[in-house]
Amino acid sequence: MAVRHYTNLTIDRSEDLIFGRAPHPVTCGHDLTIGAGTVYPEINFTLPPMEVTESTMPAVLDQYQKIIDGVCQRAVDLQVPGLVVEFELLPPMTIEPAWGESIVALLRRALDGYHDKHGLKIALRATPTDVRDGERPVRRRSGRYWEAMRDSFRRCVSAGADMLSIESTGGKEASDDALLQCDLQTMLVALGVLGARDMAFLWDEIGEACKGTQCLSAGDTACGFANTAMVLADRKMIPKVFAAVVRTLSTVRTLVAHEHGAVGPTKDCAYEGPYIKAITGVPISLEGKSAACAHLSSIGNIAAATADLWSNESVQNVRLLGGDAPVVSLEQLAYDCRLMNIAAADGADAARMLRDWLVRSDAALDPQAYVLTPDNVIRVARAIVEADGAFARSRETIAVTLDILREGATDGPLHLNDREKHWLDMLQMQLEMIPTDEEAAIKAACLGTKPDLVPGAYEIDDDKL
Amino acid sequence: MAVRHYTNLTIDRSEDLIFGRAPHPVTCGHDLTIGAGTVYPEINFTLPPMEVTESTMPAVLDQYQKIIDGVCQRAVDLQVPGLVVEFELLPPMTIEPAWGESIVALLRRALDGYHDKHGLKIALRATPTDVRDGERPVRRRSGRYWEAMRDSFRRCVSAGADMLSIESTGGKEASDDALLQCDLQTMLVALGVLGARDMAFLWDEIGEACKGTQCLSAGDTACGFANTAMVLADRKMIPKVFAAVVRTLSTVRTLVAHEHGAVGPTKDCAYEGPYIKAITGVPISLEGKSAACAHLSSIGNIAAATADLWSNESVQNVRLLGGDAPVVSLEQLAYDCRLMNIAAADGADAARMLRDWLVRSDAALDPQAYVLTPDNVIRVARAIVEADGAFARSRETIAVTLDILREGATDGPLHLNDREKHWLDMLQMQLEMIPTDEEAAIKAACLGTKPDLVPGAYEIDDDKL
Amino acid sequence: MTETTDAPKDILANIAQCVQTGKADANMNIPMGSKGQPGVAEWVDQAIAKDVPPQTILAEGLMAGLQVIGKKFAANEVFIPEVLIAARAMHAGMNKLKPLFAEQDMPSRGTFVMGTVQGDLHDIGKNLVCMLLEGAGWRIIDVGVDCAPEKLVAAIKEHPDCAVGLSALLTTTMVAMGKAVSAIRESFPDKTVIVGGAPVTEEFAKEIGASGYAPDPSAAIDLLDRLQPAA
Amino acid sequence: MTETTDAPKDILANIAQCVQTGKADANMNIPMGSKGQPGVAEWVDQAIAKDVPPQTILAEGLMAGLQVIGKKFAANEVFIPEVLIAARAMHAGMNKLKPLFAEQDMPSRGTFVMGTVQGDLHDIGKNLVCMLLEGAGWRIIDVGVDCAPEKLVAAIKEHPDCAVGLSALLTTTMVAMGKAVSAIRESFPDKTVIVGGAPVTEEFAKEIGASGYAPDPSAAIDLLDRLQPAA
Ligand code: B12
Ligand code: B12
Repeated sequence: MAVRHYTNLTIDRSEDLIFGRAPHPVTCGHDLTIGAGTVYPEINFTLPPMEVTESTMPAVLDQYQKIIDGVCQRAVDLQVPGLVVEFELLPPMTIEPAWGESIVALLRRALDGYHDKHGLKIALRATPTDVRDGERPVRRRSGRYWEAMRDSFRRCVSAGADMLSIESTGGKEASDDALLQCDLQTMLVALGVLGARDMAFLWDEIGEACKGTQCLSAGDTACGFANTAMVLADRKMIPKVFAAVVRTLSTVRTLVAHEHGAVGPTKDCAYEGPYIKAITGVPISLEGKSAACAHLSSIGNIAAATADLWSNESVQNVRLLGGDAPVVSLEQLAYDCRLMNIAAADGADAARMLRDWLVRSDAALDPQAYVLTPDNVIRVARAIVEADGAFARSRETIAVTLDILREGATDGPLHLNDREKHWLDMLQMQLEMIPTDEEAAIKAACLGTKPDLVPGAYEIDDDKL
Repeated sequence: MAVRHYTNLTIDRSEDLIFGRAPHPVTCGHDLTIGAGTVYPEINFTLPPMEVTESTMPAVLDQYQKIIDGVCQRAVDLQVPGLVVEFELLPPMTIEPAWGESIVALLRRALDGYHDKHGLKIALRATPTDVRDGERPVRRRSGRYWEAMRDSFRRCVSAGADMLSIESTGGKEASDDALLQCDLQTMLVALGVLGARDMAFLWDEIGEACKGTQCLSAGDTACGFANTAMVLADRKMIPKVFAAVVRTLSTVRTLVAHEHGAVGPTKDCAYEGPYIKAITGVPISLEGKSAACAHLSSIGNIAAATADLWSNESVQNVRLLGGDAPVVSLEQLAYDCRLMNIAAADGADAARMLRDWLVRSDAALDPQAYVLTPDNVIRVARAIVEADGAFARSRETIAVTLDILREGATDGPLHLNDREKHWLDMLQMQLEMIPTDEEAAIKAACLGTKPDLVPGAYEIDDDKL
Repeated sequence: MTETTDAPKDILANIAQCVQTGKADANMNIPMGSKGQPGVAEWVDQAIAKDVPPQTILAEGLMAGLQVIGKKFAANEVFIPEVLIAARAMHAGMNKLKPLFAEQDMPSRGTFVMGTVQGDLHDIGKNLVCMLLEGAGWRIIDVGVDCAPEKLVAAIKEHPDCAVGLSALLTTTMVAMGKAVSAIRESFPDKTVIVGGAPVTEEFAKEIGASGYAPDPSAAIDLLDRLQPAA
Repeated sequence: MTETTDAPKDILANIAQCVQTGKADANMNIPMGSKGQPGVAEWVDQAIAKDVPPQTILAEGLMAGLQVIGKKFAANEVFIPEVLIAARAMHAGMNKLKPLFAEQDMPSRGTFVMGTVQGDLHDIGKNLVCMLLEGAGWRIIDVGVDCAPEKLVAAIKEHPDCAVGLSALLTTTMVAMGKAVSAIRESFPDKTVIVGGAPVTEEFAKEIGASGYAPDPSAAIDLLDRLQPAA
């Protein structure tokens, strides 16, 4: 597949980086155009405590049927201008691709019904699970788990998905420990070398699965890296400045999907989305305060500033006083979107005013929010496109992010406590110790000590470890 | 107790009716001033499925301890500028006043701790249950349930509540059926006669309980009337135009609390709050999209337009993927408030711009939202203060509300389908048939056919039925 | 309104139609302008005069009318007040039929004992379920709100063939619902007991040993048809 | 760092202190500028030379140091990387002590068998719990992720006096957690089995028959102290 190289920004002025508008909108599902001026809710949901097995599948299908009916009915009642439904497969539904397929088909039928009856503009995203680490060491490009994934891609598409996504985990064999140790060098290699190489492989496959179908090759997320860091930082287990660096760094990896054909909308939990939007111009999905049901965060408002879809990430189907949790989530998203769309209806300046409030409400309070201000997004994105190749880009991304944070904490509005400032210095030192040469950096990351890592899965010769 | 009569509006220009600012701010708890420019979250929570009995009380206390610790910790992490915690007693906690008292004391200790350790500005609202209809016919002013309530008021105050509220239900003996029948005449009598009289009695008592203490006599809500109507309308069981009329009508009843000394903040679920604010100038608590956990609604954004506290109404303590549901709610409220406060920091015009987006995002889509636009709030509030006495005010309120809805649907932006328009006409007809004389109206409402109603509880002689 | 002929079929159709519009009798002016025209009461009189069997009048006239309304309500095409008016019109017809059923009770789909559980005073939902089950032919014994288990058991003893419904609206009275089911099961192990109310779920119903759960009245009608099919 | 004297008391304090700062040995430059100064390894050597009993060195030097860090971590005063560095420094000392404990195992608070349940690959939480329990003196047998019940039972058979911990992060593997507890109970009815992970609650733990639930590692330490007090 042809690989596209981004050497310039598609959005190069921070004024133009705003919710609802992407330079390259996409159209899919029933009349849904994303990125052309309107922000739509993207609703996600998952099962309550229950097993997924052959024998529970009827009950599983029943759950999804009730959820989708509740959600779509509420969407009609609230007169949403459009809706994206995401179905994130759980591991057994990918390992047994027919199970995932049957749920996609069920959802498809429901969506068609609500479109036909109520004219609801609606589209379906399917997100198979990256189950390759079900066996360890992790082969990534072969074996029954990888075969199951490929089959799952195709079945989801043929059963009626309008967008295909994944939360891929290539490089995780090295990153889990690195996160806990705040080991920047290994994180760089995990994301900027291993992750990037795996993405190129994987997104060519996904592109193949979508080729010639109704289904968009949509986008990925570094959730398993950057959101793990975010959750750990939120629990005060690792420094927030480290989580902020992992976030921007993850852009380099996620961008590879778009170099390999992904057209958006990106995955909701990819907070690297804004950088991707600036670079590529594809529409992005994001989540913030109304995804608190799925994870707490310090970027509840700022995440909305540049979103084209606005998501709740995930909520299990439990009964709340107001109704089933997915319906409750849908309602919250719908109102959030209404506010953004009504401001945008007053013109670009008005929209920008709301955007800036969303930004300013969070930016000074947390480094993970601070790196997401439109100015900082453009600055990071520019550093990325100006460097060549994933490895060099990663190094540049870390450097510019540390600069942004230091400047923000010194002359700018960013509040960092002493422990965070200490870690900012530690990270700077770590960066300076990372070799500028890719092969040397790989060697220095001691990948040979990672028990689950198969070098060949990342095109690394054993002697280069 | 001296009764205050409102004959003028305290806020008489819709420009001045806005979130965060009330003409008469109140200060309570630990350094918390409400209505002086900042919108604070008001967090509410309730028990998951479990019994409240003597033997389960240790487990109940344990639940509240865990909830309050989770909520306060998250408030500190998110650096909220201040927080109100509401504890809404469940019936057994009011019927056994010592149980409610022990929970108030527990919460008080927790709040003090977070204030002392982290400087969190924080205050506690206690809301005993109106349990008088535990026995039927409902005596209202005597009997063991009423005595328990009086005791509960005093114990909540002495255990450390900073605000006392209630969701009182005087008049419910007549209103439940009337709601289902869409019987405007009986609703008027239930709210404007029975409800108003009961409020005068009840709020004198609450004023007594608060006199000379740290505790504010805060405010009431017509939840049992207008929110019942809202829920029924939301489920498409009664017309929305009827629910809208019941809402404005309920203002007359709730206002009586303030005539009898309540200083605010009003109760969160009182969507009549904006009218109350315009009339009296007290700060108000409201709930909208982030209260979807407690009930769905069609006023998710517009409710925020004039709020001084922003609440989730209630969520049971269940585990969501992101954490315990009360913590999730707190986070959502905190971000909503951040947005309002940052806009207000840009000045009055900026705040008004955000307010107007909140208003416009909902107003045209539902009559219950439409009656809440600042212009319509002022118009209804003015009709109320210009009439004399609860009965006359009620009639005027209905008349002006129907005018507003008709004008909105004819020349304005309000969308009403044919069934709703039909009911608008029906309600107009009903209004015209309601006697202009209070005694005649009482007679016409056939209160004698209500099995649970004790006329003496409302100062009505049996021969006047 | 259907063209007026004397054929019993048409009379039954007129009864059903009048039930739907809520026109109880000639005196009533609902729908507007219909004052003086025959309503349910008058059409039922005519049917009786034509020797239409009372069971048929009940089933194919009155019940048929209310069932149409019940379906429309389930489809959100009419509001509760419209259902209530129809129910009242049906009762006007029932009153005419009662004497014809002599001593024995009015024929019915079965008896349904319904209450809100102990500690819970919410009854709007319960009342709606009762109303629409009545429209589906069930004879309703409403035992009210705040029902101790003993009260429920006593009511069931009086109507041993009944099905039972329990309503709970508070998380803290869901436990009482469990206790009520256990108490009923002790005396009547195989009794059909269905449960509902906003916080109640299918899973919870299973957990407490209820026979089934329904989210709304029309689902309750279907559920009872499954659990306790008409004879 | 504490003033350097030769009193065994002071040597133990220095060991504890070096564990806390993560200074494993003299070669290490953590904290910055400390290269050449003695670290855990050197202080342990000194203690041994002074005939301080190895149990004392372990308990009052190494463990004491890590416990301070564990408490600081629980109070959000240090980050995980700082705990990890401390743990590594402690291990440097343990390696010196091992030969002194002759054949028998290093003394420990007890053995803890820990795994993530079947179908679940999340292990960050599990690993943290293991690490901090180790700091509290437990000997850890980590059976990894995606553990079938048989695998858990086999590990317990090897360590019959152990306590067990299970982790689950997915709503859909909570059921597997229930099955794991049942399987363990079948062979070891009274075994202490504690559970945790983001979706797990106290109530759920009761429901599946676990011995207890803890939301985080420090609560897990307390919980085990209650359920299985030190001898
Ligand atoms: C990191 C992460 C991952 C990483 C895991 C890396 C790893 N090596 O563990 C990766 C990317 C691989 C991953 C994969 C998946 N994940 Co995941 N993941 C997370 C995330 C973001 C954080 C989990 C975490 O590490 N937290 C930090 C640690 C420190 O906290 P903890 O695990 O809760 O542990 C603490 C306590 O719970 C306790 N504890 C834990 N275990 C035990 C045991 C005992 C005995 C005791 C006493 C205490 C205890 O102590 C720990 C320390 O304080 C959560 C989000 C969340 N809200 O939890 C989602 C989440 C759990 N994942 C989810 C999903 C859906 C998945 C995937 C299916 C695919 C996907 N789309 O990501 C796969 C499934 C893989 C599989 N088969 O298990 C969903 C689960 C939804 C559901 N239905 O339940 C979540 C909730 C995300 C979401 N909001 O949707 N995930
Ligand atoms: C109206 C109402 C009241 C009215 C009740 C009037 C009445 N006569 O029933 C009043 C004001 C009196 C009231 C009082 C209280 N309420 Co109330 N109330 C509500 C409200 C707003 C709507 C309930 C309702 O009538 N819905 C409309 C009907 C049609 O729906 P439904 O009841 O769900 O019934 C439908 C289905 O569930 C089903 N169904 C119902 N029962 C059954 C039975 C069977 C067998 C079947 C098959 C089906 C079925 O069919 C029905 C028709 O579709 C709810 C909010 C909500 N989200 O539910 C709160 C709510 C239930 N109340 C609440 C509370 C806290 C209270 C009070 C304690 C005090 C207070 N602060 O309001 C007291 C408690 C009194 C007591 N001891 O029970 C909380 C409960 C919280 C908790 N811990 O569980 C709620 C959820 C409000 C909230 N969000 O906080 N309440």
